[in-house]
Amino acid sequence: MQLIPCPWCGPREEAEFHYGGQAHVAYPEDPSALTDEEWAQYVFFRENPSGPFAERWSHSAGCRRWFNAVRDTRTHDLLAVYRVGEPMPELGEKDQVAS
Amino acid sequence: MTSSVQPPGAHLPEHPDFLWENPEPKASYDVVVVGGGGHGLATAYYLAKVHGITNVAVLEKGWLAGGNMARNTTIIRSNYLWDESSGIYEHSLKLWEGLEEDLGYPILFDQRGVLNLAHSLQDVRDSVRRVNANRLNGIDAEWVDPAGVKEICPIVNVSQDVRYPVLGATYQPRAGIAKHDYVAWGYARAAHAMGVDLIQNCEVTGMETSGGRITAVETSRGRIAAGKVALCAAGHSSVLAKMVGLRLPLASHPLQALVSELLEPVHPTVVMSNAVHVYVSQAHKGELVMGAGIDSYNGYGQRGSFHIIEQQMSAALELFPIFARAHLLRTWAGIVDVSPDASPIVGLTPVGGLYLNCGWGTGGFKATPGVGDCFAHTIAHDKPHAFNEPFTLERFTTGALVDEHGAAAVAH
Amino acid sequence: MTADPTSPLAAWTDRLAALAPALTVAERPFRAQLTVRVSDPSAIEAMGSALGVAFPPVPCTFTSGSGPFGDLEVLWLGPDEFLVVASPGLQVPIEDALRAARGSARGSVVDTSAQRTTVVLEGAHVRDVLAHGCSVDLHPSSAPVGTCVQTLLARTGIILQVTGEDRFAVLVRSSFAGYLAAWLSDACMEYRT
Amino acid sequence: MNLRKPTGGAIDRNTLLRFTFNGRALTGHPGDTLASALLANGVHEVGSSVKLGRPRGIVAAGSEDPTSLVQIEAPFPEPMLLATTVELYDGLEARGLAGQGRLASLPDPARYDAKHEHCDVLVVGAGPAGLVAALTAARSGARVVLVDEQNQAGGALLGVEEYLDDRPSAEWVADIVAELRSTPGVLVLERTTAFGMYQDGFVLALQKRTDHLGFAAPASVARQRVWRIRTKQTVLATGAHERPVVFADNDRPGIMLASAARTFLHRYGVLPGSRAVVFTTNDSAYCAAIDLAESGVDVPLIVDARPEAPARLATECAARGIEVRAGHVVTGTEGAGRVTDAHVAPLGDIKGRGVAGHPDTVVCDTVLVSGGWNPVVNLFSQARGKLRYDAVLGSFVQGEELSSVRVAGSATGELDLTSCVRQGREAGEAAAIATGFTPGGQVPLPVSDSRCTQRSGLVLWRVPGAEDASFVDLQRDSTVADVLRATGAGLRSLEHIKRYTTIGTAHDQGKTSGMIAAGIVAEALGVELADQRPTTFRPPYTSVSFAALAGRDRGELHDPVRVTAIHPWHVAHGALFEDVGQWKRPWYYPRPGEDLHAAVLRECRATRESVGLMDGSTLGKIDVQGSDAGKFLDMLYTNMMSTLKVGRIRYGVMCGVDGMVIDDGTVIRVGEERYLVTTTTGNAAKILDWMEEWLQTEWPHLDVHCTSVTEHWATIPLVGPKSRDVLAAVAPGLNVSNEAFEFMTWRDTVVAGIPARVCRISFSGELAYEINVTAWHGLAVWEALMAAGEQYGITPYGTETMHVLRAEKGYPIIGQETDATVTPQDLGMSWAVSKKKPDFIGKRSFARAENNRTDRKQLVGLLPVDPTVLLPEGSQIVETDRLPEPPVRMLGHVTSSYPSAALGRTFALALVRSGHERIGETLYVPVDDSLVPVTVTDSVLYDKEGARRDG
Repeated sequence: MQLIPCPWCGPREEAEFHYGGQAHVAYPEDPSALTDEEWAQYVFFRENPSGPFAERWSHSAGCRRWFNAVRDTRTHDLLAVYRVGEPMPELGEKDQVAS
Repeated sequence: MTSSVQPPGAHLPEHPDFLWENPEPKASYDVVVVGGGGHGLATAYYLAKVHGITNVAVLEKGWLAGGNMARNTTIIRSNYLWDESSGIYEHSLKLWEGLEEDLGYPILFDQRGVLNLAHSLQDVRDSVRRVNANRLNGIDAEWVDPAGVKEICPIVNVSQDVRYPVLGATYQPRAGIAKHDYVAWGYARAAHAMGVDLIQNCEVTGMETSGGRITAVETSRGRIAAGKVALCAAGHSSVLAKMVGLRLPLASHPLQALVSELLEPVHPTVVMSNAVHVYVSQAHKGELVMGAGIDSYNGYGQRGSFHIIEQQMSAALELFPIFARAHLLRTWAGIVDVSPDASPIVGLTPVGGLYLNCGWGTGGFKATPGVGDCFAHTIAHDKPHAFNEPFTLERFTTGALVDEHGAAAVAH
Repeated sequence: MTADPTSPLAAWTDRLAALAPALTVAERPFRAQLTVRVSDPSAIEAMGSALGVAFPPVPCTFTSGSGPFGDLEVLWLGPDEFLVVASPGLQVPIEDALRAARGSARGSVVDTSAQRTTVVLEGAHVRDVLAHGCSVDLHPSSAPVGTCVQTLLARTGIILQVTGEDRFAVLVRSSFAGYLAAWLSDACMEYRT
Repeated sequence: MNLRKPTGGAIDRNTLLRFTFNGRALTGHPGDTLASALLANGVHEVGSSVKLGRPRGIVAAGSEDPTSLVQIEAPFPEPMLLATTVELYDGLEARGLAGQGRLASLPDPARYDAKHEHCDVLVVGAGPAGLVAALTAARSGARVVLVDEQNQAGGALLGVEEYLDDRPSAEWVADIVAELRSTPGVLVLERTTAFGMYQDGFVLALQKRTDHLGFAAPASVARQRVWRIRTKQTVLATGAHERPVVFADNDRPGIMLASAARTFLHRYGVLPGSRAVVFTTNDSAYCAAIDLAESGVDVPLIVDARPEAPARLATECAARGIEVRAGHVVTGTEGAGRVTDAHVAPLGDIKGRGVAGHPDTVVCDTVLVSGGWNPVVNLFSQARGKLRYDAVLGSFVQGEELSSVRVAGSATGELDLTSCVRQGREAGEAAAIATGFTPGGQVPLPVSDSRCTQRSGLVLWRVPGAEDASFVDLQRDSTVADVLRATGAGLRSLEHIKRYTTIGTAHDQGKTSGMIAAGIVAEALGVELADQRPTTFRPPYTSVSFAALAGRDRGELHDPVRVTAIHPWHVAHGALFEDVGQWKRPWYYPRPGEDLHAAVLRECRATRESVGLMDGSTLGKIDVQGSDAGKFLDMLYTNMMSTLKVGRIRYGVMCGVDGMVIDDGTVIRVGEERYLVTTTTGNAAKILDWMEEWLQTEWPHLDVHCTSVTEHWATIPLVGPKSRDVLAAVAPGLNVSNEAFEFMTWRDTVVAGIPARVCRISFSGELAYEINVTAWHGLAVWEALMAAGEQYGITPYGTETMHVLRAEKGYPIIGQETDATVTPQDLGMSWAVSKKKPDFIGKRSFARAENNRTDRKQLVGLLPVDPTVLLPEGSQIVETDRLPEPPVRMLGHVTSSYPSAALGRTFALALVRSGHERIGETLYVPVDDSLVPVTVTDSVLYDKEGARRDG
């Protein structure tokens, strides 16, 4: 079980969290202006890298706050945690998030 | 005198004395299959056997069938809800029924039946709906009440006093289990015998295209030119597709399973309970094989979180109190590629000569012969087989999804 | 026509009391509880002033004190979320006071008094009992008096306050209260000798 | 045969324990394991092998033993325990196994639990290295947990007779344990096996708390406990397992590891036999030979595969009459239930590729084997530490440094006691420093008197000989021949060979066989072991009962039962309950003699004709406040909410981004900047999360806050033509007239003396009021309504009647009429989809090709042509009155189906392809072996004109 550092509550067990998939996927400014392909990309298509991945978590059983994390999907190690609205922290060369 | 003292493990068949060679990769193949799991091996087998395409390499980055093929709980069934799904899974089940003879390999296919339990009134409605759909699709399916469940599998606790009582189950008698290594090796041996090169420790690191068409793969063992490339990489599909700039609607998640010690036979069938995330059978030697729920996060680490196993155990003991003192011997995890509608993606891609077979989530093993056959057809004809035609990548754009999540678990 | 209130653990009073001496367990029913969402610092300060108890500035803590509404506590629930807990019957005047103090600042004040009930646990084994289902480190060095965390206890969400040396308050959603009581009773089993 | 020494061992000779094995009454003493007691009684043969049925004995003395599998029969049946790990107790009944265990048919009465523990430093293993590591960390002030699988600390010292600092090693151990136990913040757990090591310092350990008490185990104490330990630093002092050498017929009972024999001797005062041949590749077995010889065992011969025997040890052996034959190996054995002879011959070359000369036969009843030591690296590997092959040790060892996991003692491959202890101290210091503590009071290194100064031995996997009788995995009956057959078949990967041969897949997971198998494979393939990837060490390290993992989450604690404030009334009045998510909702309230249909017909009739009430408290309720609340709800709902006037109520539908319906409910405008939203019971938490997700991650600029008030309110729909009269009786201050209190409005008032919010909404088509009071008052208000309604025959009804009433009106239930493939349009709710709003969640998906097909499945009513026929819910619908051969084209399915009191017939709702166009058509529903004709209708079947709404 991962120990996830909630930016507000500190490290807590994974069971307290809800996973939210890829981070930084913004709701389109004007969905009606998108093609079906573009809309499908927003609705269904996500990055799925083997390696560092910027993703969302919610501390659902705690402070109920969503936050972002960069986690290496190979090791499940959390490389960084940051609040919504904050930019992704600088990471080392090997931890660059694929996009 | 009867030999009542026959040791319990004496009856299991041995593997053959020869399986396959380990050739150096050639410079070029007509078809390169990426991924030496069950699907990759079956695809190569049917390419050779049905379509006469034998200049084929199966590239495996580790050891053959060492991914999800070696990690799944070997349940085989075809009782899916939608016509599209039941089509390909039933095709597969029919192939399973002749596979041992086809491959000349003892795959221990055992049609012991599968019970899918219902625990709520909505489960019951959904189950009956599926049974009726299955029957009209020519698939053997029955709805059984709790007493019927007890008759088929006497160790299931059908008491109505438990937290989520069993209200009944769907039953597919022709469903069952097989022995995964035997299946994979059967395909591998037969494919090899027809001229397919099985190349292990060969990781694909890149793909070359020219004029919108695939031409070669870069591997840890050098460049291999290819007329066609077929991806059968399950959890790693997204990573491979990305090499040609193709994005897939997939998330790779850990899926855990576990096994107990060998036990005297107690469990004659396969029991699945989606509501409480338990599926369990007793394998040929006597071990209980159980699968858990999918871990929520993306992960390529082939390990999940242990609380998932603990939750699974508490659910399992509610259903099977007699498992209390069975022992967990080994846990492991695979990487399942889950699509938004819980259905696979099998077919052509925008890149000429590149074919996609992925998104099977937890359903991959049972589909092995069926998708191997259909995917080989797709590759050979550059056109989907009727059974995989609905499972295009384009469906996520048009909205023609095949939603097999089952009825959403919402309530009034 | 009578309309006596019933607390979620009314039926459990005797069974919980019987857990002593393993653990002293008692429900504190009907407390006034208001969920406050506010992030503006001056509004937070004004609300604290109105209650006579400053809002907790530190995550995962609570403050307590006495003011115009008697003894009350303010629990940190999130970066812009607090729970004001006071004696029974005061929810309406406190809600009014909080609204007034908030002024035009963004936020909300909601009466959630019956949303949760409080169970007070006390005794030498209190940490042992909780550790059977709570993954948060409750060692005094890690969770001193004044700590307030939202977490899971076995299979229910709780708000857990460290209110004394060997004393905790557990706030649980009313519909889960019976489960909590059953779980506590079970977890005390080994400590009842 | 009594092989118990008159003295020695940590057993209580004054107390006799009676037990039975394979039906035979035997005795032992406290301190014994079942294995030591069996050996003391001369029983070596424990069970038989799974495939070949060959006898199996006792090979090791601990949890690594590959063979001594027993079934416990009493006190309670438990399959597949190792006799070497079962502590003996009075009354134990066990039998040996033939490869399969047996599950009890009765429920297990024992308790199991789990406990969380947090520490700075976790030390796994209470041998000399672990003890010193723990004490070093403890003296620094760190919070320390020390776990050990044995029932007492000491580790390898338990199996030897050794002096440390000129006193018995047990005293040295006892002193350290005493200091640890008296140090605040230190937890010492014996009988506790760390079985799983996960990331972020999460270690799972199983404590066997009452197993050793047998029948005396108190029922209130958890038999086994899973410790969920979260640690900052871990010191793995997990020791090493001796491994055998494989030779022909190496599986006979009486053949055991040399260290095991030494342990049985010193710890239990038991001799392994009367005449022992020792076969070794290293020094350690000499100590066993000498100790046994001094204890009266006839040790005629040490067979040492090395070209030269160690001089000093050889001299000591000579002094005790033990012949040492260097450069020799055991090539085979004889015996039936137990070894009777060993064949000994010179080893041709040290690669083990040949045997020279004719073997001598030595009579014996015991063969002790030592092929070197495998450090226990399982947990290090589980922690994703890389392993490295050490060619000197012939084993895999720690291959990299990890920042939070340290290895100490013989788990590193170190064999010398003082060095092991020093490593423990260093690891303890480093772990303390890493967690911010300063080591204090250095633990002195003890001086050992051991005569067995160890030097590394010869790495020898197997002795050439009959390959099909040379067992690599004794439990799986896997032989050298099997391994060679696997490599001959073309297999190269250890994982493949493991699967081909099944080596390492038994209860012991290859603890003593895995390394040997890898060695034999490497030799067969002609590759270096350093280049071979070892098979993965997977949790658990030793087996763990399912029940221990389930812990307390069983029975009533399996999953919380959520109940409303009014629940006690429902129970007292005989309601049957439906599980809806975690909630228990009244399903129906049968009267004596009534079944579901009878009760529901009565409840429906009473409600439509007079008045009924139900407990709707489980509906989700979310308070939405802020100046942007309307704007926000406009995005979430398909219809417009911002235009709703204060005091009014609107029904709304929510979709996911894919345009499929996810929930529905009413929205109440409480104030200019305040709404109260209701959700379906099952979706309450999901919808709140959904709202928070959008607010926090997409639209943080919006001034909106959401608060759950689901359980603050008790909600009671009061339904039926007489509901107005009942409400008027209990709410004298409320003008209940239709004019004063219109449909889809709400009022704050007082009901039964309690402040209440009353909403005029209806899910049945009848005049209805939804009464909301705080949950504390829910029960009292319910009772007041029952009293006030008595003169009208007020009838409580459950979810089933609610379903019927709404179905008669064609109202869908999310999750029953919908299945994540259904749009609002499919439900005939285009009226609830705003055309004015520029956007809302899901809107864009409505424009996709699939959404605009004319043959989508749409919600309609179905009336069986025979009005008495009840269609089973879940039935499929076809177009023709005859079924063609499968696959049959299906048009849709029956989502709801009921007998209706109001309609005087049966009816159903269904999703049907092009359903809206098919109204009036006859379709067919296959039921059992017949096809039931049905007429497609509009989904609204009752009171189409809505005449009943206002009473």
